Amino acid sequence: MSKPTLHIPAVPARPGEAPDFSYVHLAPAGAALRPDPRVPVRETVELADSLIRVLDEEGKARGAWDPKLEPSVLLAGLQNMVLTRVFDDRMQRTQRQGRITFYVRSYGEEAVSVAAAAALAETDMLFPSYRNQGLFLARGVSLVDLMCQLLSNTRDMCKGRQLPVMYHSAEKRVFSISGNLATQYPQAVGWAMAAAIKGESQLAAAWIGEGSTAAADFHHALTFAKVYKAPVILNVVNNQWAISTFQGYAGGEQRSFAARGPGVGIAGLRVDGNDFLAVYAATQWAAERARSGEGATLIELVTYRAGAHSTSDDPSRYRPREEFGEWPLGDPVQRLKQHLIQIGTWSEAQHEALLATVEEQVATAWKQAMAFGTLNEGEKLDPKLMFSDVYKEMPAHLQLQCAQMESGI
Amino acid sequence: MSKPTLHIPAVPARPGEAPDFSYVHLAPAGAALRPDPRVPVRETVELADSLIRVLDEEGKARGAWDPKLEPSVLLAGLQNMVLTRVFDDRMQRTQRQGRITFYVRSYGEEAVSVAAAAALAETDMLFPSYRNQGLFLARGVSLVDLMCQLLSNTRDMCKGRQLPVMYHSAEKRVFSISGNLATQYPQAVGWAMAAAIKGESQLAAAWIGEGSTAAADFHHALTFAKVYKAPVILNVVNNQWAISTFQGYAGGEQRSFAARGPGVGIAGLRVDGNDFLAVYAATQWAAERARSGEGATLIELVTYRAGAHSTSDDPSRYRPREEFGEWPLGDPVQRLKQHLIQIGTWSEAQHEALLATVEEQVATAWKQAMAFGTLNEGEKLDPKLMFSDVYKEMPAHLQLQCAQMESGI
Amino acid sequence: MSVTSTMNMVQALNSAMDVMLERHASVVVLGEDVGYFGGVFRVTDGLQKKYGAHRVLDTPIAEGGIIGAAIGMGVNGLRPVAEIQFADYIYPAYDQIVSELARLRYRSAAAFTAPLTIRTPCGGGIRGGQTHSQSPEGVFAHVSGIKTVMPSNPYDAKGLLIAAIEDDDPVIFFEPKRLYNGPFDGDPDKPAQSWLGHPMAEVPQGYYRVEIGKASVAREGSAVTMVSYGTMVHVCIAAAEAEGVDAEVIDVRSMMPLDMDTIAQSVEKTGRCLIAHEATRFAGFGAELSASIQERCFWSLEAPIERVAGWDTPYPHAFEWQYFPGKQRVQRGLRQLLNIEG
Amino acid sequence: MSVTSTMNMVQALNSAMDVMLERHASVVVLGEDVGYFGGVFRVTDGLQKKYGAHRVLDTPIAEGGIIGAAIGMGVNGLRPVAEIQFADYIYPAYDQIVSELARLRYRSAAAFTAPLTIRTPCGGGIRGGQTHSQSPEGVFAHVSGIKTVMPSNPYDAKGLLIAAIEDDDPVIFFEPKRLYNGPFDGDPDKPAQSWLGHPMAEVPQGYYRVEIGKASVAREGSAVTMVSYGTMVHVCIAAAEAEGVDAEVIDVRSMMPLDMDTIAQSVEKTGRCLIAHEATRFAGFGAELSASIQERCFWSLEAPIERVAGWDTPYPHAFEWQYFPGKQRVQRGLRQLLNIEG
Ligand SMILES: Cc1ncc(C[n+]2csc(CCOP(=O)(O)OP(=O)(O)O)c2C)c(N)n1
Ligand SMILES: Cc1ncc(C[n+]2csc(CCOP(=O)(O)OP(=O)(O)O)c2C)c(N)n1
Ligand SMILES: [Mg+2]
Ligand SMILES: [Mg+2]
Repeated sequence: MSKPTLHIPAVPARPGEAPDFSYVHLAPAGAALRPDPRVPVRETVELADSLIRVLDEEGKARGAWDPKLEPSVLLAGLQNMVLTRVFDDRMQRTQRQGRITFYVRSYGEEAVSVAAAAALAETDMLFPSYRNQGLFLARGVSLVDLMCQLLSNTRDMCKGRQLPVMYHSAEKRVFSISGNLATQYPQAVGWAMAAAIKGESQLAAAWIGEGSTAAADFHHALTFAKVYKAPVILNVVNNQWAISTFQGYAGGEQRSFAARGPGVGIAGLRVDGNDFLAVYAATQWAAERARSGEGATLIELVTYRAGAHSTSDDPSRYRPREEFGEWPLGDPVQRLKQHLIQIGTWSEAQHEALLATVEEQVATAWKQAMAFGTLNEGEKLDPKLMFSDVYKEMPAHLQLQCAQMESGI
Repeated sequence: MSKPTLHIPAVPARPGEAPDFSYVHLAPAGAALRPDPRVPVRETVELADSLIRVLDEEGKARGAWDPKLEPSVLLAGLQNMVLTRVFDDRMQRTQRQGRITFYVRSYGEEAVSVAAAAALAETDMLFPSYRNQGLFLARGVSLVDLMCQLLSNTRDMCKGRQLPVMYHSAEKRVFSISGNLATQYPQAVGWAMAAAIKGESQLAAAWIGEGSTAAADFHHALTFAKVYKAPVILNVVNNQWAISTFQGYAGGEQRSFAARGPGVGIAGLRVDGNDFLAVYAATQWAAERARSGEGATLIELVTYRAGAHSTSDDPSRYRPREEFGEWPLGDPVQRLKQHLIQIGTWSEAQHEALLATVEEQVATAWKQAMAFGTLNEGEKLDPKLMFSDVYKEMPAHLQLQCAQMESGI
Repeated sequence: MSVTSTMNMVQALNSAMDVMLERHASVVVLGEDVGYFGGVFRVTDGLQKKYGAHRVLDTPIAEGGIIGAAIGMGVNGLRPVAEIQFADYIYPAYDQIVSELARLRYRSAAAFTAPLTIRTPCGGGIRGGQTHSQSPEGVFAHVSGIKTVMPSNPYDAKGLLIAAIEDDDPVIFFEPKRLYNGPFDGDPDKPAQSWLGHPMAEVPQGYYRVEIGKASVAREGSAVTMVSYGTMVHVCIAAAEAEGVDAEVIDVRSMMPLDMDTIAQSVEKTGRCLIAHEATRFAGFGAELSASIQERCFWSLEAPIERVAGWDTPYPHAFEWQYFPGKQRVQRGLRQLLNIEG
Repeated sequence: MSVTSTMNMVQALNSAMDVMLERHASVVVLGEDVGYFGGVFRVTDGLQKKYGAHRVLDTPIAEGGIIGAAIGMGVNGLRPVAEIQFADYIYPAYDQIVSELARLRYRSAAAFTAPLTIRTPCGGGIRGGQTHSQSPEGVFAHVSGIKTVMPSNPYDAKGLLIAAIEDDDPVIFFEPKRLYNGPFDGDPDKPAQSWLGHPMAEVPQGYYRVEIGKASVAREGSAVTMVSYGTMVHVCIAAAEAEGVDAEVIDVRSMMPLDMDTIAQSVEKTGRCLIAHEATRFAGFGAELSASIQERCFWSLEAPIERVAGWDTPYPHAFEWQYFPGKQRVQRGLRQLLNIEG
């Protein structure tokens, strides 16, 4: 009998090796069945292991999961994805120039956030990770507000307390991003439980990366969502990498992340995360399920982290440079663009024009944001802000420390 | 569309109501298929949702899961289960008499521990919960040693530091029981990982209650076991209750606990936990799987907590008194006894004799244990023991505190 | 103030939740075994029957999940009162408490907040062994953004719990379980006392608050100041009386915010200070008390500040009474402080 | 002692693990991104390539799982060195550390033990914001059964890490990340210094130990004692020099066990004491230092013991340098202590 040896998850390709995505099994677009959103959990076991896709290679929408969206909705989606990408590229450059201390792009994953935001109601509460800027942009949070946070300047929504990208928007119902992975997951479930307790019909939706599914809070969220049938959508963004760690180290070998849903008794869907229509349709299905009282859905969004983990990271140390070019699910922006051209509501020329406008829009916003100062230049936030909001009222010992700071102690 | 309301898990019957086990779906004995222990995880999905049973109503062994054991093995199993029950009853009485401060019985769940211990190799490492005393007894830890721990007396293996029932046995390879639920689960996985790293063929096996599957460490254990294919057997003892909390509050509605295994990518088996042969066979299957390098198995053992949670608990406050009588899976001792009589190696008379011998054996051991003192009477442990084993060598501040204690400060 | 009745601490805490569930639809209670069963210490007894399973929730056994979910409920407008069955089991929730609950208001510049109360029984004296006896207040008091409270009697327990539930900041509410059914002066051999007849067991049936952040003077005196909280307040009083020392005993009640004015006033008056708590001594909360007191009262101190605390070991089952910082140990501390021989 | 070479703290720590992986087949290294990648701070760089994926393991992102599994490995005869990527992320493992790792030897009367070393970068000064800058040593020092260590230079870092790996008790090993690449005196405007030329950067290439539980005198002096550890040791020295004070600077190095003899000797000599750490002040480890010093040296103290620490707020991104207890703040503390005006 072969002795057990420690299994080391396989990593398809390391620097210098050729990219290898043979582990990604593609179902053809339109192949997946679409059951009624109220089906028993067991009937989603199949879906949790397959891959829901709508857009085919020519950009045609196929099958039961085609949400049949108005061109205007598709166009808005394309615009928001383009906006997200242009914003990311520009902010990354400003980081390189030393204007901001840190940045995280969502390059290659824009559909995950933008399509979900489009499919949900404005009153639904969103619990993002640090790679869901698309949610803020799709919900219409102003570029200047986001940039001021990145700059920790006088208009910073976080009053200088948070690392760049840790946004929030109470007005647009997007929760405060935490630097601690997965903590928002059970919070989203609790938020949804409260909605159910109050008899309100809003949902909560949360996002984490596939690497973060190993965290305790992933389990807490699934358990509580299952037990109380909480009206929540739990999204796992499987972009294949967690900094340098391949998804196999989170348990992605053989078994999908979506399968953990049916495993504990909530619905599970596995979706082409670079297919705007598929993400929209899956979110819509899960929302309908939750609103009809059938509880939570775990949605795995299969995508690829096309860029570095963050501006502190250098992926060429642990994976082949050219991987994204080979990624079988392509580029979400290109694929939706292709679809729009395919159905005749879009053209290369219009796309060029859109890019130009958005570049302009972002550049203008940046100028406005810079006018409110940066971390190191211009007008600055009052350091006394360091002591407020620790508690609702400032306790005596903080008043004293604040005074000491002012007097230079 | 019906608004979502908070789902409250159903509890079949509360005090005053008639017991209702209609939620327990019984597969007939022998019905379950027995795949090769090396099958891919997916092929255990069915088994994780059904119920592996060997002993039928007449006590006949049926089907592919019959481990075909020597009568001697069965007899030893019966003896150990009877010993466990008699020991439990006696210790519970001593608690009522105020001899020991606390006790936890495993009444009705004896097969879960005893059959598993019988199916594993003596060199395999066991990580029990506080309700697995059967493991210690089946491994041959002496009654007197266990009783001295319960008495916190001069021979207490824990040197007076632990609550009663928090045993351990390095010699017999049973790990130290923790008062904190589920913590032993990832530890067992780490132990198994170490065995694999060292190229040794011992397995680890761990037990927790179904209520404890909600704990973070359950998830940690499954994730690490999956990722590294650790040679470990993860047992969930589903005795329907977690103190006053019905198993539905741990997520037991609709979906089995065993199903969480395949959900994350490890094999899952759901077993009649009151069927000695079924528990033995499932453990044997999982051990063979692990030793052949195929990794972990999650085994759900369906049983019923026939007694109170502990001597601090009064179950009549939250469930009907007569539930155990109605429990569809019966009494593990009775069922193995019936089987032994059925195959002609046992008789009522012999059973009576066995009971008498074991009662005698336990009574004698108790006298011996009491001779080493009790918490409040006779010879006592040296309180200086309070300060040792906090660290390997006693640091200065503890030497000082120890001296202060002695000088009565 | 409404009519009073005699309550033990369990009844007083139960009454506080009852009053608040009644007053505010936003108040919910959740935890392990708190619903149908009413809690392993019966503190939530009857509340689910009265307010329903949607407002008094039994939860899965996952402290981290309980607090994580409760934070989300708080963000969505509820005022959750979460019970952690024993303080020894709060650590799985430590990350949600420290990284999330304590930080949310700050990091979001008050755009999001979670007004949570976390109730948990602490302390020894019931033969619970090392996993049912701990006093972890110190590892919470150090965390900016949460308040930590520990009452020593039924009246304070109810008033402080109501104040905690109404507080818009998160509060960790420690309940010295040895005081649930009666005051305890640290002598295990005496028959257990009940709260009956104790002045602080006369508790208004209705709504009232005891302000969080104010210490109380449990006993007036001028020879020495004894600073303590929870069970040890009673031990200090007993020790002072046994020793015949005119001690002023201060019940801190709230560790964060800490009422240094009341403490300093007393120490400046007496010139001597003994600090007593049940938690382990090293880097425990007594260290902060000692450091702050010597910073503020250095010039009035006539002797070193004395700490009497649990030994720096786990809480051992068999040696509970050698471990517990009982009357004798506090008396020795007093003698030390007053440099009385013997 | 073997030949030395100049190392920064990252190289020194890497060398410590290299030496121990080489010497003992039982030593394994595990953590998030520590394997193929070599760690986000490169501290485990090259170790997996040299010792294989079975001894230098990349793990899932679950700090509680990492420590839980590492405990099991320790019980099965290995000596795991676990990395927690940032000290800010150690809280999900708090239960396994406090309830299990710290208690196992005690509760099993030494039948089972887990000789674990937990490495984790702590402290600010790199614009990491509130979730990449914390110094949580205080909430570990309070826990009986574990040792807590923090080096301030490459030589100590390697020697202490080797001692920690060989220690049969669990050790939490805090690495002040701001010191990885060079000493730091607290002045962010100066160009970053490297370890080059620093005496403590001359590190033996081979095996050596620095005993855990012994403080070191980083600077001798007679006017005042400055007690500190980690990054703040360098800030204290700089402040003393800037202020022209003949200060004795003591590098605690190990919080638990704490070398009170070395500290007390110095305070009895100088009569004045300033304690400095980066962690938040309230109920931080400085409180224990202050309380213990005051207990032992009360009669030789000529002024109140002074604490200089991080403010009691989260570590704010934009106000990092107003938050960090830098040279100016330490200098003011010195003046206060020596009652110098201005
Ligand atoms: C509790 C915790 N542990 C570790 C980290 C450090 N960390 C930040 S991002 C990251 C990887 C997360 O990967 P994944 O969840 O897949 O999300 P992705 O970055 O791919 O979007 C890690 C380990 C953290 N922020 N929080
Ligand atoms: C972390 C933790 N939380 C809570 C408790 C209190 N507690 C002790 S046993 C128990 C119920 C456990 O139920 P289950 O896991 O089903 O095991 P069973 O008692 O049924 O064998 C609880 C909540 C604990 N010991 N540890
Ligand atoms: Mg990822
Ligand atoms: Mg149970």
